[in-house]
Amino acid sequence: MSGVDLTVKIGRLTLKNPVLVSSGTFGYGREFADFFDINRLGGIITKAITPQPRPGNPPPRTVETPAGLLNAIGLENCGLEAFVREKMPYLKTLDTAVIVNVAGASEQDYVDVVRRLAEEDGVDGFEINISCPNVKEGGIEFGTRPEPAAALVGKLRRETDKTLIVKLSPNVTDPCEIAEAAEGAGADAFSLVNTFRGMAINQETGRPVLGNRIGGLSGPAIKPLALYQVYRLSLKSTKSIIGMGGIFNTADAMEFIYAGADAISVGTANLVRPTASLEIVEGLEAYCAARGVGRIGDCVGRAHE
Amino acid sequence: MSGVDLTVKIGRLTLKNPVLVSSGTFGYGREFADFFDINRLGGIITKAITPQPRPGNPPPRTVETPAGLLNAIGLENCGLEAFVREKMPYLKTLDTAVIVNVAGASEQDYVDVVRRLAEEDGVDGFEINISCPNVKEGGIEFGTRPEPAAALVGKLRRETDKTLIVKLSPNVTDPCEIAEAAEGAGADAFSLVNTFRGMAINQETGRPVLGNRIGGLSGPAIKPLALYQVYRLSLKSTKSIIGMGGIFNTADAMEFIYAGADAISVGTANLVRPTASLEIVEGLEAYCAARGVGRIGDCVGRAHE
Amino acid sequence: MKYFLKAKVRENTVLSEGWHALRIECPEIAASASPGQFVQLRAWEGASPLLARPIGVAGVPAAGEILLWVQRVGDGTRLITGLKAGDAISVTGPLGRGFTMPAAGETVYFAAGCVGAAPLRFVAERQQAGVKSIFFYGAGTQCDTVAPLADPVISGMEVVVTTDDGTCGEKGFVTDALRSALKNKKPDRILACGPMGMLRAVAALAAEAGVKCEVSMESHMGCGLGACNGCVVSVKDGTGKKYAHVCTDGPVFDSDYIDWEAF
Amino acid sequence: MKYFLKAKVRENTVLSEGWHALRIECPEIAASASPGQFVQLRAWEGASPLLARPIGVAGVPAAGEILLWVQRVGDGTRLITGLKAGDAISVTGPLGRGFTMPAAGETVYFAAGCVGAAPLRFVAERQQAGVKSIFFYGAGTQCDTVAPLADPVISGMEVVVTTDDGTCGEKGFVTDALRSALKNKKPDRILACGPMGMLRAVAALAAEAGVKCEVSMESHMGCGLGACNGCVVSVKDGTGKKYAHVCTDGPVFDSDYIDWEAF
Ligand SMILES: Cc1cc2nc3c(=O)[nH]c(=O)nc-3n(C[C@H](O)[C@H](O)[C@H](O)COP(=O)(O)OP(=O)(O)OC[C@H]3O[C@@H](n4cnc5c(N)ncnc54)[C@H](O)[C@@H]3O)c2cc1C
Ligand SMILES: Cc1cc2nc3c(=O)[nH]c(=O)nc-3n(C[C@H](O)[C@H](O)[C@H](O)COP(=O)(O)OP(=O)(O)OC[C@H]3O[C@@H](n4cnc5c(N)ncnc54)[C@H](O)[C@@H]3O)c2cc1C
Ligand SMILES: Cc1cc2nc3c(=O)[nH]c(=O)nc-3n(C[C@H](O)[C@H](O)[C@H](O)COP(=O)(O)O)c2cc1C
Ligand SMILES: Cc1cc2nc3c(=O)[nH]c(=O)nc-3n(C[C@H](O)[C@H](O)[C@H](O)COP(=O)(O)O)c2cc1C
Ligand code: FES
Ligand code: FES
Repeated sequence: MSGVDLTVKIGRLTLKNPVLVSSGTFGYGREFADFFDINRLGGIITKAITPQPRPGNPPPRTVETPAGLLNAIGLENCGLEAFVREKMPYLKTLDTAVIVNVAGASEQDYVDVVRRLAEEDGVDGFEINISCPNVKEGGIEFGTRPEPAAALVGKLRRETDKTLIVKLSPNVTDPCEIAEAAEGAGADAFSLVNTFRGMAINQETGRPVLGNRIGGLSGPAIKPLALYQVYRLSLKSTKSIIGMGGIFNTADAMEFIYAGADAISVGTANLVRPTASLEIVEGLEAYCAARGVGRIGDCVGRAHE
Repeated sequence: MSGVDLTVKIGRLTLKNPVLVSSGTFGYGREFADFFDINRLGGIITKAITPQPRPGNPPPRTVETPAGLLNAIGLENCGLEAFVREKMPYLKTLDTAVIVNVAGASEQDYVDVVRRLAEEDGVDGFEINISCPNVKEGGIEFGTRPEPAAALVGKLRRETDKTLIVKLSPNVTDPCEIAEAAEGAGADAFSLVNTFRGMAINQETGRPVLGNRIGGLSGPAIKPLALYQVYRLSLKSTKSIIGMGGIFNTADAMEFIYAGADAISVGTANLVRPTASLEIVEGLEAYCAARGVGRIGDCVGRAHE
Repeated sequence: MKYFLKAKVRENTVLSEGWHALRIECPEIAASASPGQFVQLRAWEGASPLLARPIGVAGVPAAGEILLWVQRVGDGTRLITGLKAGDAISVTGPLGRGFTMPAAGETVYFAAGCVGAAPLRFVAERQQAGVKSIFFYGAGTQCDTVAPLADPVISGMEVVVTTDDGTCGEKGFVTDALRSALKNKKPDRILACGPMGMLRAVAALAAEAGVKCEVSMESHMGCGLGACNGCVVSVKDGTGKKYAHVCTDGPVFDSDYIDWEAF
Repeated sequence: MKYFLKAKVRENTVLSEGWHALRIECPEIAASASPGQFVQLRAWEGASPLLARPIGVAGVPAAGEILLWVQRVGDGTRLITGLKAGDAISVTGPLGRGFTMPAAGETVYFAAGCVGAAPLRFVAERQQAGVKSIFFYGAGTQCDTVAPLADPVISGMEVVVTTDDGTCGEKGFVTDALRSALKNKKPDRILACGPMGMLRAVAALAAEAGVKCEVSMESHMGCGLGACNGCVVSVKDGTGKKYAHVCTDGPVFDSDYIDWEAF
């Protein structure tokens, strides 16, 4: 191999490389197994899990916008028990970090999921989704003010020694305030950004296109906005950061790493090219090798210099 | 003509049609006079004026992102006196609404500009820019919390009977809170959105591309986000709304009108096609005529139904 | 097994205004695709359009290649129909659940609207001897009937054509023709693909006649892989399930599983 | 007067790898453009690339048309160089302030780096009789010298070529050749266009030799009209002005007005 050290630490976890795949865009991993060996990834982040199954929002659930994708899936998922029964057996066979994205309508919902999975072998960490813009019960009230965020994270911290990643919303004046509160309550790491609230209107009928009216914007359109949020948080927080938002290729990934992300996560790009994340794993290695970078970690935060 | 009534009211002003051009993208009007008769527009909004001249930020000041433009101009302008001396004479010859965008580092700065221009014949209204993301002194502290916004607007209200439009920042948890405060203090109308804070990083050097490091994103990329902000404000506020953000053609303009904008403003599109705004004036008329809409005002807010 | 391939266009023929037949070289997909399945196509760089476009497989005209019928409606299909022989195209597939293949001795009615003929053509191509079938085909006007009527597979069958304006075949909807036929003889199954309004009408006819019916549904597709939950349609079943994924549960569904009132 | 026109490509010729000569039909602009001015081009729909691309006018080869030399470096220039005769292109112009035209009896040195030869070619095309001029041209390697050397206007002058690798003309930089020439004879003016590093070096040579020098600057262009304040370069003048607009104050500036240390 090239001899480049791609390993990174995210909270209590060491990833073999900094490339993750984002919640809601990679299913439970198996959906992509035909296309490449997903053990090549640094890790995978599952679709959000809630205690009970959720049917999700009425269609249409997605609409394309310039260089972006609006979605209002509404946290459709099979629920905690079905997840353990149907998805965990496969996840346990993986030789890559498995991070479960957790969502809920109440503190208790989050606690239920984390408690149940805390002792599961195949789960390496949790991404606490307090930033879903698409459902009233999507935890967004925990994501917009510091106090509820801290209270929630504190409760979850008591449930598990596994890595707790708090996923931040960009739809607030200052995500760093939420991060600071969560850090104080025991968060190990942060991931950002979740989608930006947006909408599209049918120009003939004048009505919202999405069944849910409002959705969250992802994809290349939001990359500059996401980069700024990562840059800003990394100025203030010493915790690990997983950067995401519009990462489609190696150059995009490096932008986030330079902005201060310890790891990056590929979302919408998985829908466009199923092998996008693997291409970035290989691309980062080639990027470092070509420039004599021995450790990808040395690039983190260079934009701050 | 087609018999479509395109007039709209914005605060105390009646515009001949709902198409404005956005601050910072249309200079002081004259720059576009070679291309079309700018009196065809509903109005023009000038580049930000500050009491003293400002040189602006170091270059590079712009960089393209997917379907977007990041800028960090830094409120470069010739200052209040030069504006009155050099720009007002031309603006006075216009037969369309002239709205002056006002920025500053302190309440006094805003007061100075509004007071000086309050009695000027050629000025029909003010757009109070409390949302420039690109300079520390860009008024953003007035745009992120309700109290300073209300205090500032209150002071300005005492200076003028002309229409006071408050330009809102989308970089906050809830622009409606700021709007509510400003409304209470006497604002006649709101315009939104200003740009979204963002950045780009050079993938070779790892350094920010913009001279100012951070900039504001405009263009088609932000259209879904801007639409949502307009939709949300129009649910809560009874004041006139000028919608903007990524409007490039008639269909985009109609989306904002359906979302709840009484008028719309064309920004980045002016840089791409100097005649974009005129095309939209003509396009709105044709849109209404083709669908038997007698008054464009009847379309406002249809997305809420 | 699903594949994500950089494939090559072998041939792109205009069958009628805006209706193209593309033959694409992708041996793995050609070898495993079954009628009713689809592929996701992307033939451009950059971010617009962002997502790949779903297109049904219309046949396997020669070893190693698939046939697609693509109608130009927006940017994605404009770029796809603009390809030339030799151009590269990414193809993900085969995806989804296809039609139940008619068994020997069965009678099947195909109900196709416009380019919805594509996946049904593939059923016909694979159809074994001893199946009796009628191909009901509806379009707006004559020019949209050129492609299917000139096709060797379709024209080898009994075909009933309707057009909205009467410029080809009977004037009326494909469901009018189907309704008359159902009065004469009930098939073992109706297989339908076309615009939503037509599918709903076909489903209603089938229910009325008590004939099994399968419909190929469309929706805004994200991943095409069952990973993003973006592509749902409303369904009704005993278990209270509300939505099904077009990309993996479908695109072909039993017509009585679809909640037609939700559309 | 500035125009925004839907113009037509008359001819697109590849002069060398990635270096195209486009002749564009736009009578209004052809009639009024002066050497050193530029146009903003857009030859695509949709949002990527978003902005129009600035390209200097390289000449007016025939009544009603302008000549452009475009080097392919990214998406915008790829789309522009991909145009065919008859294709539509939006052109805004003529824009900016051009070069001071040499007067009869004056001696002028042109210093061009790569495709920076374009606007200088236009100066040469318009040059009146009785001007003595030498065209210093520098490029990386031989293939980038094909276009200017084959050009009738440029090849009609005294030309000194340098290449970084010595595959054509002298090995070295254009400034090496210019330095030697300045030792022999000081011209009335140097007119320069090319990469930033070269311009800086030319400006230093000119200052040292006490020769007037004009440089054509580049920057990320927004409107091209003086309306957005996006295109500034750092300048130094007595009044404390810090920035000038490339699109309206330039693109051509006196070289001692530019604050070279800011780059
Ligand atoms: C499973 C499946 C199989 C398909 N098979 C075929 C096929 O074999 N041949 C074929 O030509 N088309 C087929 N389609 C439809 C095709 O995917 C769409 O026409 C295409 O995605 C439109 O993309 P565009 O960029 O050209 O248009 P867009 O710019 O996305 O849209 C242009 C117009 O088309 C409408 N439109 C967009 N997507 C769809 C859609 N899924 N269905 C109906 N209207 C749409 C839009 O509302 C808009 O008015 C299939 C769709 C699905 C889901
Ligand atoms: C006043 C003026 C006159 C010009 N005249 C000509 C001309 O006659 N012929 C010609 O071929 N080019 C000319 N240029 C340069 C031309 O505008 C750029 O090469 C072009 O805009 C790049 O666009 P793109 O989309 O192809 O590349 P992008 O995708 O925008 O960029 C590709 C690469 O080129 C670099 N680049 C982008 N813009 C510039 C720039 N302005 N200068 C240098 N590098 C850049 C980028 O950093 C990137 O590395 C001129 C520029 C200006 C400002
Ligand atoms: C279809 C879709 C579904 C998503 N579902 C979830 C989810 O369940 N939980 C979550 O935290 N984020 C979810 N997200 C957000 C992504 O994980 C990611 O934060 C966001 O899309 C930005 O990254 P991108 O631009 O690379 O897609 C979803 C995004 C998309 C596009
Ligand atoms: C180059 C540039 C300069 C701008 N300058 C100002 C300004 O001086 N004052 C202001 O309130 N907004 C300014 N804006 C913001 C625009 O007025 C507008 O709010 C924003 O660009 C969103 O609209 P758009 O996407 O149509 O451009 C500027 C935007 C751009 C692109
Ligand atoms: S398109 Fe992603 S789940 Fe169906
Ligand atoms: S490009 Fe807009 S001011 Fe120069």
